[in-house]
Amino acid sequence: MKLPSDHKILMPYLTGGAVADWTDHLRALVDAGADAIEIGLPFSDPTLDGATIQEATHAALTRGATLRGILTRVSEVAGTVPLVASTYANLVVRDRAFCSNLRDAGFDGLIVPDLPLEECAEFENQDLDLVLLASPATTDERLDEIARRSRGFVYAVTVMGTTGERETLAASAADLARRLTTRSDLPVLLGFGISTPAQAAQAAQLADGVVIGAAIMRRVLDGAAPAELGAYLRSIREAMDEG
Amino acid sequence: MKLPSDHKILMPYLTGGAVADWTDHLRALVDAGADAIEIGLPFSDPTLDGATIQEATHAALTRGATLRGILTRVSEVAGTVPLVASTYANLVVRDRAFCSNLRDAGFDGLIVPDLPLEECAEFENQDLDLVLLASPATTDERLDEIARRSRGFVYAVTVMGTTGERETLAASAADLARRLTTRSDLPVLLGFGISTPAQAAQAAQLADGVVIGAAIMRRVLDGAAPAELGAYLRSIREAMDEG
Amino acid sequence: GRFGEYGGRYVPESLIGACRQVEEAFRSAWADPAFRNQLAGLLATHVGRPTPLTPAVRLSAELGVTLLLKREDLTHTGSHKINNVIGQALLATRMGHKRLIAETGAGQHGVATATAAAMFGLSATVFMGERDIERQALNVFRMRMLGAEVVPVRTGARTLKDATSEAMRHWVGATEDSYYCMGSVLGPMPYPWMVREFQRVIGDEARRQCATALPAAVPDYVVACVGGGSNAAGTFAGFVDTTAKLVGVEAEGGAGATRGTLGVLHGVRSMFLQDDDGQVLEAHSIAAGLDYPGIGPEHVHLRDLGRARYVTVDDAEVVDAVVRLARTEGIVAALESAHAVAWVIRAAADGTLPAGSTVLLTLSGRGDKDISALKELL
Amino acid sequence: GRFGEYGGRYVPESLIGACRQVEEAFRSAWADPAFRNQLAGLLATHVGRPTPLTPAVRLSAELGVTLLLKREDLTHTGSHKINNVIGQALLATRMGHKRLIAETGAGQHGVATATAAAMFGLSATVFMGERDIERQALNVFRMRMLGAEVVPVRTGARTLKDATSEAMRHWVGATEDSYYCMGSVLGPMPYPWMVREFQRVIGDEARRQCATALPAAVPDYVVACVGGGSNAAGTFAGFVDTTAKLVGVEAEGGAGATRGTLGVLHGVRSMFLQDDDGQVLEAHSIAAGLDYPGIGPEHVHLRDLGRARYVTVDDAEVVDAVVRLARTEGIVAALESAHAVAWVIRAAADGTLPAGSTVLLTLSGRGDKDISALKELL
Repeated sequence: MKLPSDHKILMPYLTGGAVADWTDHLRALVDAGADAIEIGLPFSDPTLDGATIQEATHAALTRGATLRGILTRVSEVAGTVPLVASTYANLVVRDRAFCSNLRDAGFDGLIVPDLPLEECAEFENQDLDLVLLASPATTDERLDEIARRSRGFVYAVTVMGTTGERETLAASAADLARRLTTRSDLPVLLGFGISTPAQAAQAAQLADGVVIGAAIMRRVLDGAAPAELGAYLRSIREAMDEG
Repeated sequence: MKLPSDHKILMPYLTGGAVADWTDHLRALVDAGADAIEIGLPFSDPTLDGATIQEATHAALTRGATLRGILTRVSEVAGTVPLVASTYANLVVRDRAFCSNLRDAGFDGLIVPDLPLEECAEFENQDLDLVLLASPATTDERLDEIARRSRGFVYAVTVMGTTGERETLAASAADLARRLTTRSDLPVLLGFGISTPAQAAQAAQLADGVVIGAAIMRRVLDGAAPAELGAYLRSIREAMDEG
Repeated sequence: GRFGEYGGRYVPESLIGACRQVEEAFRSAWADPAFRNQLAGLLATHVGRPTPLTPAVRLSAELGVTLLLKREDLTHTGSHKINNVIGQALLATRMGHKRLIAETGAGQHGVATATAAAMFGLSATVFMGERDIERQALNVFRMRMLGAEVVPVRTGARTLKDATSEAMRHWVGATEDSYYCMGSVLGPMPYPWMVREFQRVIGDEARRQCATALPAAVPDYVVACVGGGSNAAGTFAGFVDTTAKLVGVEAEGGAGATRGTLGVLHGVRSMFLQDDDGQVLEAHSIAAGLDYPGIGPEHVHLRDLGRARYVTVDDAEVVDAVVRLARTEGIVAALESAHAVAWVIRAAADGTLPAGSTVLLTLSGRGDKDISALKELL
Repeated sequence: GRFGEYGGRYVPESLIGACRQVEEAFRSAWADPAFRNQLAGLLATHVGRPTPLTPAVRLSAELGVTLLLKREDLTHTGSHKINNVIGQALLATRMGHKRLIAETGAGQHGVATATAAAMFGLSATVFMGERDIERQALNVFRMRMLGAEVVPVRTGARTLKDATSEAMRHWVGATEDSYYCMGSVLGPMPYPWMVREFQRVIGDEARRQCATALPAAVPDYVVACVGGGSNAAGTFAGFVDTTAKLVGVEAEGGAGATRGTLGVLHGVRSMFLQDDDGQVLEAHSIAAGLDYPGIGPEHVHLRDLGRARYVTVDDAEVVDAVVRLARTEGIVAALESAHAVAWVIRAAADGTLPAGSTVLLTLSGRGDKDISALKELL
């Protein structure tokens, strides 16, 4: 996938199907300056997600969201910015056509948090970029391997924990970002726990960009209109661009 | 004790203290032709008694009947016919003065159903006649010993069971009576399960007399007046005397 | 048929023959290597014997003594009761009986009896006070699931003492085909002796295990809880000829040895809680298995001889002991067994148990049955 | 790290290091005779191993087969779960951890974990679905009495699957000082392999015991119930290199091997009950311990190899089996274990088990925990 190299990358996250008008939210995020969108494909047992994205996932499944339905909606909005699917290994492993279906719907990349280096070989070299994740506990040796094998970008998980908003940017973020940016030719995006413009600006200094997930979904679940969500993302965008 | 030898012996039973006017019942029984009276001294755990005498015992203890109180009442009525105490081994074993206290109150004999041959030695040769019991399962050899060591009379338990009214006189009664009367110089009284005049007459044919317990106490517990109880015993007396 | 001046056979003449038959059958069986082997085999394959000797490492360190636990809680059905019941059921089978009669309080002996009856294809009739039936509905259901008939007893306080009386009454009329399976070292001879012999497997095993586990081979103290006293009797039997000090721990409200006076109940001359008029009192203990107003005659004899001592602990100490043992050793003991633990904790604290003492404690049963009660209490 | 194409380590990058450390520590410990001896000692002194092999004489006669029961119900805490937990707690101690994290459904693994934590002086945090907490209040109390913290899980259906997810989430943030103590042959490598190794003591003992108990030394059939499948895995491990036919019995409503499809859950690639969209379903079984929608990866591999077969029984057959075993053998089995019994009863009746077959059946746990439920059902 093609991510901009002239400015810090902002990748907001949306859970597919969590609310009825989620593609309106998606468009609003693009309009507000998103460089790419991460779209969560709901899975019944989201073991790396904190309370907010669990709730969004549960809402989506309760609303009857299906992979097929989400792909159809995605195909209607694809083409403006890169789209990255994120989901759990179960959906990927059980269906040989999974990646090609995603590509056909307009996705450019795929994030699978429970598909580490050891298990990802069979899903590499697809038309879809398989984005690998790194964590603060990842050894340098593994970081080398992750940097080498990831496609599109590297997702740097800032904390030893699940997704979700946190008061401050984890101290571990800086160390991981430093270790990773020196190793990777791909952009390094920091995610997990980034919710305020200040945190986003701080994180953007450390790496090539940020992912904002729970903070977005908290607002969506609380009923934020697309315009409202766009305003929030714009505040992040501005803080990052100001540095 | 002196029991009559010119007619069949009738020994009714009363639980001491089961009702307030129990000594009135006792006098009525004497007046109605009792040759001796068995007086139950209540014990908390009457393991050889059926439902009726258990109930009478419970009633006596609930009313606050005590050994001392019963002995006092007995001493007021003693002297007309022989009085035989019956109770359980616990009361006898725990109190060295037990037998002499009973004798002083006017008792002539003592029945302790859970004090068999093996255990009775220490309570023999008192001023009080220790009456031994025999049962249908007792071997001939034991019957010899029981006949030899019992005092006053021998209590022949007609059934393998507890005290209480029964429809018919147990078949085992005849065999036991036969085996016992041929061995004993003392009177043999049949007890357990005898309640109707016909049963009493039948039993009296087999031995030297009968004990009537539960049938009496059923009437007492049901509120029979002394006169009513006397009338019942008289019907027994008459049936026995007619043979 | 005596332990000193205690014991005996204070039963109605109607039961003399049956008691004699049991005694003769037991004497013959106990002298018969085939019976002993068969019983030992069943205890191994069906009960889980030998039970382990568990060093209570963390609690020992806290108390400053070496505490070894004889784990009767790990037997099939969860308490030492099964040792005795399997022995008696095997004896009943040898005698040609088709039915077991038993009394039960909280239901442990009843469940054990129902279990043994199922194993041997016998029927079982268990007498249980109506009040206990209400309080222990799950054990009643368990007995019935095992195929036993549970007969409610509605006399007296409708608890264990009354159930025992009613079971004996029933036996009087059923000696032909039924075997009375007494649950503790109580009742007429040969029961107190026979039950002790069936339970001595606890003490014999522990003796051998201590010989390996302790440098001195024999512990300084041997401690067990005492209701009727069967687990203690079985344990003490293994150590009575050693230098070990024997301690039986009674419940404050069911302390036959400590608070009882001479009497006769359910066929045996021993010590019983009774009032001044000789009426036997109800026992009251948090532990249903200690809720009996008397104690086995051999215990009174051992006390009189000075060979064993008997002490009491109160309900609050017992609950504390359950929690402390759970937290330090991961063992939830039966409330009965926790009496012994409570005494060791107290005795270690007040110096009655000198620092460094070695203590064998029989953990007679597991606490699963008490969890609801503890939940109310804690 | 694979059983054929199943197994693996499908965990977030954050847990890779912790999983590797567990694997390295386990490999080193398992190769260390001192660790093996210490574990064997603890299993003997604290768990009650070896557990007996009980010939089910009366039921065998009725069924026309020779049925031997491996009695894991007689272990401390009442099920095979303790074998694994003691092993993992010892490993955690060796690794220097101070805390155990565990998931639990009905509470059996939670109680076992709390027990082991108390033994080793570790703290324990047990995740349990809020719905299970309500249904299993006594086990919750028991864990707390043993000193464990029980954390209610309010996500999803609020049962075992959700508790497992939440425990893994918690572990992500606590890998420094905490050890994840998985309860079955599930989860990322090394867990399915390690838990099987800790449970193989069942099979190894049974193999030796069968050599004595059976003329042919090896049974014709080896049968065990399967939820995640740890008791079956441990049992099969002892017989996989013999001629014995291996049979895993699943609950009709929790049949991962029989009804599942390929997937990944909680770190492992195996078979899971899921809908057409790949959403994992809730399992439904009368036996809480089989209430998991997946099965251990080794079982799927054994099935694919044709070395083991997996069958199902329904709830009604299970209840009948509990009663039948109770009436004939005096053993009240856990509902989980009764699945295996139910299959043997059915298979003997319909000829699947030829007359005269010898059958080893692992009775994984005791039914005490199920008595209330059975009382409602019967």
